[in-house]
Amino acid sequence: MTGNHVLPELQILLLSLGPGFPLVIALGLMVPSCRRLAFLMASWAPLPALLASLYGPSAIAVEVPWFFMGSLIGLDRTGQIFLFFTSLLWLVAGIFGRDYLAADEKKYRFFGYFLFTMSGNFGLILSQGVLGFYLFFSLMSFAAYGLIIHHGTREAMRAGRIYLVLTVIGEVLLFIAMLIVTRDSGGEMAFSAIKTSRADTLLMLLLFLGFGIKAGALPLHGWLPLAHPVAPVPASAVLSGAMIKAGLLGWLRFMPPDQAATPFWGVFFLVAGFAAAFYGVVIGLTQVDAKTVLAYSSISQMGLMTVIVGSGLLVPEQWPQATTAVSLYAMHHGLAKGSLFLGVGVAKKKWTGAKKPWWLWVGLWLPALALAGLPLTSGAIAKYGMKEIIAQVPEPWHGLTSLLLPLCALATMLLLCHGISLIRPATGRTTIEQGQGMLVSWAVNLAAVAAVLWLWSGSSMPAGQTFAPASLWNGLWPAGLGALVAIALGRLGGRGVYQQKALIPAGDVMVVAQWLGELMKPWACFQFFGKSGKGFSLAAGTDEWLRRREAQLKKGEKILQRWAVVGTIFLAMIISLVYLFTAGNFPW
Amino acid sequence: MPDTAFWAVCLVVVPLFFALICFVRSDQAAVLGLLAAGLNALAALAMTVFFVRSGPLRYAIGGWQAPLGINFSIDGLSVLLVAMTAVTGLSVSMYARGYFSLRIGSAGEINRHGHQRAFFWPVWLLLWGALNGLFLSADLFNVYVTLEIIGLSAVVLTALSGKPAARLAAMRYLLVSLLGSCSYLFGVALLYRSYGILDMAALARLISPAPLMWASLALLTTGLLLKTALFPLHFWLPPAHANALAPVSAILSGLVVKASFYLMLRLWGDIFAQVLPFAAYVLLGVLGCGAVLWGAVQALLQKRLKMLIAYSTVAQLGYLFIALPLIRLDPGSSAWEAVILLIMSHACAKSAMFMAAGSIFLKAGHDRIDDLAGIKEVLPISSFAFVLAGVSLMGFPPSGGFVGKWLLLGVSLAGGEWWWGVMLVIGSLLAAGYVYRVASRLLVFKVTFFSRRQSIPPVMEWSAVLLALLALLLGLLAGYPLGLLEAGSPFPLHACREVMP
Amino acid sequence: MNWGGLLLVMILLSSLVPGLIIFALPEKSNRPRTFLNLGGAFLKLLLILVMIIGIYKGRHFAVRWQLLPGIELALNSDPLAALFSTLSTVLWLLTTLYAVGYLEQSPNRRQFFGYFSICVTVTVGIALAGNLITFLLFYELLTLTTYPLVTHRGTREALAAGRVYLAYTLSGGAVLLVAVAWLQVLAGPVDFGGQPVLASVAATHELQLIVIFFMFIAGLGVKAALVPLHGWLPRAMVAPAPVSALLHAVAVVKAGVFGIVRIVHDVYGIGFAAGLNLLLPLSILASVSIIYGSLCALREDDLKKRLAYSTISQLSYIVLGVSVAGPLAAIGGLVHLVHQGLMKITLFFCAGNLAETLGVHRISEMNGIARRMPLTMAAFSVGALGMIGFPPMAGFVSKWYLGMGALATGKMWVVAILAVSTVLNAAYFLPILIGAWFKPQECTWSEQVVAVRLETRWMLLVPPLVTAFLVVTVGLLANAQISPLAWVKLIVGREFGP
Amino acid sequence: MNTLFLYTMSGLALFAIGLHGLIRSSHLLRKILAANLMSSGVFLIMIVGACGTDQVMIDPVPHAMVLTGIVVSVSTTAVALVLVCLVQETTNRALLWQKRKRGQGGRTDA
Repeated sequence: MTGNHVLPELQILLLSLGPGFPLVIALGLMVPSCRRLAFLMASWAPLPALLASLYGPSAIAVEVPWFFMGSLIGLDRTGQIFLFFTSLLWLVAGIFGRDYLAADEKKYRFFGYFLFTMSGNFGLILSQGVLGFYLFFSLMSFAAYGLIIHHGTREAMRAGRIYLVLTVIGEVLLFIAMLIVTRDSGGEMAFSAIKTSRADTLLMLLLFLGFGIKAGALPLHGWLPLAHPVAPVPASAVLSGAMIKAGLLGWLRFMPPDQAATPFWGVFFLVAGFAAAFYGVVIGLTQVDAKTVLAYSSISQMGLMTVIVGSGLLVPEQWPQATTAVSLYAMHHGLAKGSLFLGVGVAKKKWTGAKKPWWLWVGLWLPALALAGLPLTSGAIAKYGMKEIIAQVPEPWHGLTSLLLPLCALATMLLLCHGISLIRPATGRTTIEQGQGMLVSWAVNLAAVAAVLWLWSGSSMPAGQTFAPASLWNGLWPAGLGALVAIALGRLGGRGVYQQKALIPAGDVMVVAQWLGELMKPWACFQFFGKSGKGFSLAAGTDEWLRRREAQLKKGEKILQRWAVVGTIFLAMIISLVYLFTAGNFPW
Repeated sequence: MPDTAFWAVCLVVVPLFFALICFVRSDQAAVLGLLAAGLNALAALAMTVFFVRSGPLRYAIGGWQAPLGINFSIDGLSVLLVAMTAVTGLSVSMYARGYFSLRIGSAGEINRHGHQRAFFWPVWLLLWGALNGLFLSADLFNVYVTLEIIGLSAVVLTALSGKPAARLAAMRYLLVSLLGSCSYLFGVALLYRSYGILDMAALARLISPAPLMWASLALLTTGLLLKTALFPLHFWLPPAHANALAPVSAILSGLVVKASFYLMLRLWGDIFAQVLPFAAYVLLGVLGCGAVLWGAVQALLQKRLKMLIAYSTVAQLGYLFIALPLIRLDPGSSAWEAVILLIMSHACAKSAMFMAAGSIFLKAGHDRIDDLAGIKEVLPISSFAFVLAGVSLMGFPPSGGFVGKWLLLGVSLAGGEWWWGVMLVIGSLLAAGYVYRVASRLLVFKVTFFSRRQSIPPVMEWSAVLLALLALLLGLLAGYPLGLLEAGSPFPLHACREVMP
Repeated sequence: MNWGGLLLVMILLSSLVPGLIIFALPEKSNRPRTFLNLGGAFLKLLLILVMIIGIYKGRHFAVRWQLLPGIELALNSDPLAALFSTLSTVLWLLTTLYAVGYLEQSPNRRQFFGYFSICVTVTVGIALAGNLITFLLFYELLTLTTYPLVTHRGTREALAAGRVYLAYTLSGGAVLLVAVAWLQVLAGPVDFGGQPVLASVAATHELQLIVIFFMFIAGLGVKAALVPLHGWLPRAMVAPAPVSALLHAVAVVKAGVFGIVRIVHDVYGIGFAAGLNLLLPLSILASVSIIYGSLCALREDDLKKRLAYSTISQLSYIVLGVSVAGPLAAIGGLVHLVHQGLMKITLFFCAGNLAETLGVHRISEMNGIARRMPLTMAAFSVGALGMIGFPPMAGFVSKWYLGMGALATGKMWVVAILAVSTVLNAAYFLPILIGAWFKPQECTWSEQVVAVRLETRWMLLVPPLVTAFLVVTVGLLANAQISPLAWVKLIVGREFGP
Repeated sequence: MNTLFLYTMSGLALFAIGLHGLIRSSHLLRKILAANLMSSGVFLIMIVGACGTDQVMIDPVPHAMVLTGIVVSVSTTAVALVLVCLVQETTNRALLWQKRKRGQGGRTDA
């Protein structure tokens, strides 16, 4: 699929159309007159980006000096993978969304923000410059707010507010990180040219936190489980499938290969990754809403990807391979999680009744099993890629990771079973609605999940390897064990465990933050400023003084008018003058 | 034939001559008065032109030589002050013409106001002639005579308004000026006993420190302080200036007070400058600061507009006295220029302010500041004139006040005695205080403003505005008048050019 | 008076003469008045364009007029002057259009427009001032001409605000007067543009120069609304919207900041000021103002007061940029002078629109207002996002350069200040946007303007949209030849040498 | 010499008495009389100054000055008397500072 025989001009057109086309349609949506036409084209907006990704990496990076302090647009290897699955997911979500929200009266607004976010997402993948990346990253983050609070319910507003606070903090951290990076690389902006010194702990911390917020890294993942359930299905599909990957891409872009191996940061990412992976599952199991469970599974999957990045950091010469592995894993997770979310959406929207057609279950279980890494699925390939990278990790960590990986697979399987089981007991009558579009798009996505990773030439897994007994067994036992444990838990807990409110409220860490906020309120730092601007004003001061002294001053004036006083002053004046003239030495 | 001396004599003779005619033909007094004012302005202009061409000049009237004869000494300072008097006098005369025609026309009390108008013009022209005489005269006794004429005519003008308060104020003013003149004469007598001559230029050369000289200077100075109403001796000025008729208070505050200060400037800045110890200047400077603070504070307390403006005169005079030590301190001539600029801009601004206040008084029927809200709707031009005059009193750029203040500040900082400069700045802030008090009342919008039905003739309003504008633009044009100063630096120690008629 | 000098004087006259004529015209003559105003604005813009081309070609225009031997009024056209005068003129043109729409039936427009044009003359005078005394002259005149605009409404609180305004600015002016006089005594008449003159004087009067510097900062700080001296700005918001838009967002406050830039760059010179380590306290003062301004803005419910506090904090960015001694930070500071002007005037225009059309003054009343006035709120959002430093907007460009400058000189705390202030900006701007766009309408508004097609009078709508468009294009095309950033780089290039 | 000295001293005394009278007395007429006394004292000193120590030639200038001085003080007294009548007419008390019965307290002028 690497066809760089394509004419450069066409490539430049496609590349700039990637982020540009959705923007144009979004502006079209704003103008009432051509709103209908724009809406029709809305769901096809990601097409140019998809075509661009299919054309393969462009040799040249397009320099656009006048655009926002000089920015570069180009498509390199990782960019191509990311662009492909992102544009595919956006396309599917777009089509799905058109039917899903057909009845919604605020759909124009939704699609406006949808397109803005899409353009941001494509833009950040395509941009090869620090500033361009930051520009589209902010566009995507802020526009996503519109998607999250679409329904306008109280929880949506709360989730939106938390999301916005974290995004702003993330933006600021990234702003500082970019400043430091640009200074270190002597004013150079292109990714190819920037040097990120691993030794600069502040910079690395800023990068980790800045992109961690988007990628759901542990301390800052709070917004994810809150945002997904409230957002409409297509939005949460895209949110979870494509947008949190932006954080990952950020790490890859901003940490180019560096000879000096810094074990500390490698380990840091590894630990953070595994922590996220297990934490996501543990909290996910206690949730009652399917979409929240899927959100937590995204957190745990992102944790795994962080692990790959960590191992890449540990073994610098392996960095390119690690990048590819992460990109593949991201594609796999994106498509699978996207189809899961769409499946949940289809299940909830079309068949609210207890009885669900059999193919719906297949549609749900296929991506779930892929995520768990069942052999013959995209998950297996992705996991294989990951294992290859992990293999090079220096000794002390190698053993640990190879032990933890299967456990993760098991945990993921457990979480997904729990999640899908939550869909079954949905109450309410069976309403068959039209909206074939949703089915078609979902089906396309499922096909993509199943097939695409196989076709992707880049995957290094030889065909033979897939059927070798060892890898088959490695893939099978975690999934099987996970399923068994899930069934056992289901029997044991019975209805009780799942029905009542989640043991730990969604967005766990946010509750703590909120509580801290309440605590701070009474002595909030600017309490003691009091009424602002009261300050001592000169004019008021003199007024006060005058009013108090008025009587004395008037009397003083009266005294001065008496003739006796005048006489004395008259004489005193003469005497003092003479005294001063003769400077004290009286002649006589 | 006509050269500077001729015009100098005209400046004294024309006002006196027209004063007599106005007295005789009192019904055309206004027309004649204006004619005199015009001629006076022409003469002043001619004199300036000739002065620029031929430089400073001494002229003995009638050929009588120094000891007995009356000499005119025309130098930069006197030409400038005569020009100032001419300009201010012209606009006050135009204002007075409108003022009296309005008063007589409306009230119909032909007797009272007719009487006022009949007496106003002759006495005012007398005062004007005396002023010109004072600025031009070269010896101290001649100055005494002109000073006395000014004092008397000022008293008569103050008493003209006929209100009991005005009469009391006039009486007090007369007694004070009597006391001042007596002490001044005493000083002149002692000076004559010790040196035998009274001519200023000659005195400047002969002066040598002697006890008798010190006593005479002390008496001279105290007399003049009394007449200039410096801070502790200022009690007579506010009632006199506030209760007089509007044009009269403009004349009093603008010009009369300046005459005695001119003499102070001559004595302290010029004749006795070399021998006087600096401590004496500091005393005057301190009294000046007192005047600035006391005047401003009292002005802030006043309820009546004209009293406020009168106290502002006391404060502004304090400014001039602060400049005296700076003149002594300053090697160059910038302090001289600053003082003269301050005198001229204060004369124009204060007269404009009193004229505007007069129109406001006529329109509103009262001058209680707090009830003046919203007069801007009724009298836009006069309120604008008032604010404009206030601006130059405050020493805002580009007014003459600002340039004067700026120069004095420079001199005080250069001389190391920064407190005088800071006092000037504080003074201008306080000035801003009391001008704002009135301006905020004028600028507020209150639709219903009860006002007398008679409309103020435009000549009154426009003369005030033009004078205020002149004060404001004096800063920008400062170069030209002060250039005159260079041409004839006051009493250059080298001999003046003797001219025989 | 060479041809160049004539050009400068013409620039000043092109708004002074219309102002004076407007005073002469009767109150009812709206059409000629508007024509005069707009004509004057276009003429001035044209003349300034000629000046800019001249500067670009390296020519230097100057005119000097000697008042007295010691005092000389001088105008000269250095790039910094061109920057500020262009900003003022462009925004004056827009604000005049806006004011004509805003004061449709209100009384006393003659006085308003008269003082308005004189005020712009004075602001451009400040920009073009060639030496310290001319700057002082125009600086004090600015107080005088802006007072009637602040108290235009004539209501009780307008007068109270005017009084506070006068108290602050007059005392500031007095301190500045003493400082300038003192400096003139020490170093003779100080000219801008040339090589900073103080280096020679430093040896003998080290302490005095330091005291003078802080007197300058105090004097100029009043108008630049540095924290302890900012009390008047929020209270002056009682003035009509066009006044607070042009004056309290651009002309008056910028005059103060422009003065500080002149003092640091042209009078003292960066190297010399750094030598006397004057810049550190200045940057600390600026940082305090940034944080304090934002904190106070958080608590204000009145929209214009919140914008006023945000102006206080944004102005100190410029001072911070100047006080961080480095070319990059200077670029950031100076370019923020233009960007902040554009963004803030957009916000004030929109605030004025809301107040004029719906009588909405408080932020709590603004929920769901975007549905009723989408275009105004769009412009407001562009301005607000720009203020926060959202990438494509102008705000980001200046913050970027400020950050780069701070890092170049190793001042991490400045970067921290920028970060904290960005978060605070977001904290007090985003709730407004969220409320307007996403929340349903809660309180009813009084429809004061019956607008058939557009949401309000076209004259009220066009200026904010134009400035919002400028905010975006200035940010997006920052690297283009003609953008303010390029011009500022020219200035700083000349300032800091190659 | 001592006669000249005697005259000067008497001139000074006259001046002092006049000053005291002007300051202390409250009735206007007394004040005017005191003022005249003062000026005559000054004139006496002037005249004494005229005859120089060498007794040869009397210097005419002081005499001219004294003449002018007398003219001036006469006109001033005339004006003063008219003013006193005016004040008397309006406030029926020839006092600058009205001293009414205790009850009413001093009516402050102007």
